[in-house]
Amino acid sequence: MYVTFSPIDVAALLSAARPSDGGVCLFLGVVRNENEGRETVSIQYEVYGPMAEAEMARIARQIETEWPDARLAMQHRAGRLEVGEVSVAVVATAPHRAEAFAACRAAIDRIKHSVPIWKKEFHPDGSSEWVDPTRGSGDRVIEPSGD
Amino acid sequence: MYVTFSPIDVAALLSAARPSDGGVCLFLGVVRNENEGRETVSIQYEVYGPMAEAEMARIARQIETEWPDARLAMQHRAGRLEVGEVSVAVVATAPHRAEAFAACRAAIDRIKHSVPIWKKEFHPDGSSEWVDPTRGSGDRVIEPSGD
Amino acid sequence: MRVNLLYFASFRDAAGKAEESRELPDGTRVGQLWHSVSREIPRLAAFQTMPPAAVNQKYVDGETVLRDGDEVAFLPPVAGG
Amino acid sequence: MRVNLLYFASFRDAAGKAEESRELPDGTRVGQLWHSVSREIPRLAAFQTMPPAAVNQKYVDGETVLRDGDEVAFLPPVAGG
Repeated sequence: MYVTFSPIDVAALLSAARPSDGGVCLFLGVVRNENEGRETVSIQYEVYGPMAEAEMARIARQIETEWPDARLAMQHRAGRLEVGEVSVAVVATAPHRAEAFAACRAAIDRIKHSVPIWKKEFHPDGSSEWVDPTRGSGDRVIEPSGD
Repeated sequence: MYVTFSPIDVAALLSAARPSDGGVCLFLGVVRNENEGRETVSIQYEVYGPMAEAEMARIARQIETEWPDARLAMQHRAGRLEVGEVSVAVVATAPHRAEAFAACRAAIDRIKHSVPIWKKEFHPDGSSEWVDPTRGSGDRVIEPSGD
Repeated sequence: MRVNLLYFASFRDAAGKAEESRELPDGTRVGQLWHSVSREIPRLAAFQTMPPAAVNQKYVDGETVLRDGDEVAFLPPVAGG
Repeated sequence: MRVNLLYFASFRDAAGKAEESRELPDGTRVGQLWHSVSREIPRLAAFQTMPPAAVNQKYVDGETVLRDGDEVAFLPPVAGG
């Protein structure tokens, strides 16, 4: 499963390297304490589960086709996460580092671009809003506290 | 210390992320089971210790100057390593992923370019040689078995 | 024919529900369904163009013809990672 | 003046030692020291140009003037990572 409600086991993902792999590139997305100048206390990740699984599998196949020497392992969290928790982990292993970096970077870029996952940020005053990466700062729908 | 004779504690390096860091990029160099078509059983890393420490510190300062939002943590192994062991680990943390990837990639490239570390590859037949990345395949000095 | 329509995140808030079943004329295209939905839900009418749409968990374009039993979702801007 | 000369990896194998102390005329430059060393050690003479050199753990060029007590190393191609 690519999507999990439990903490991501980064060590398990890293252990996917094969004996012929000399390079391992890991990317972790971590919940930050602020976004566009506003303090964040936690984030709720909502996932369209079956489609997210299919889309992440498609991305993995696509990347292993484009970088045939690379192998990917990745997971995305769902549910409520506190600051400092890992929201997404991508590991790309390859014989050499150039492919490992390129495959890892492409994977996280494509995850953010197309996997149906949404996040609602919660602030210290109890207010929250859905994050819309396609809009500029200050243009987001602010929802009332307690939503 | 940037250079260690003990196994690298990857989890400890990863824990360097600050609350404002949303992106963590880790690169691991791992001892491969072959190099340029020859099977490898282990690698001996020789280090000019005080200079390697100074050079890695210089690289860290340089990268944190070029990517002011990024922070680096890194370690390189010394001594004899078996296939699958981590020889070098670089962690770059930053508010966003672009800087994390760029700083991590630059760090490992510069480590390989200038830190005074050498490696001798050992093969199944007992033979070994110093690896010279500046030479093409087959142009290395082969040393007799038992060296 | 009937399709099952799913709403996520801000679209779920706007629709006030997570899913609904809709009876549609045979041959209805995804773009036509969006046209109906966005007229009914004022906060979705603000979208100038159809947002990304999925049928049976795959991205499709507005010309895609719906079939009986399809699972359809219009997706607010994704924000994974 | 005296400098301490260090040999690593393939250069150590070529020199048959890891370090030595050398008496040099005042004002000797790094490039001049390399010239002497590479004449004495046949396997180093194959180098067309001076390899990277370090004085007191910092990279220097061949024009650098050595001082009494310096730690000097000529470095074979590095292969970390």
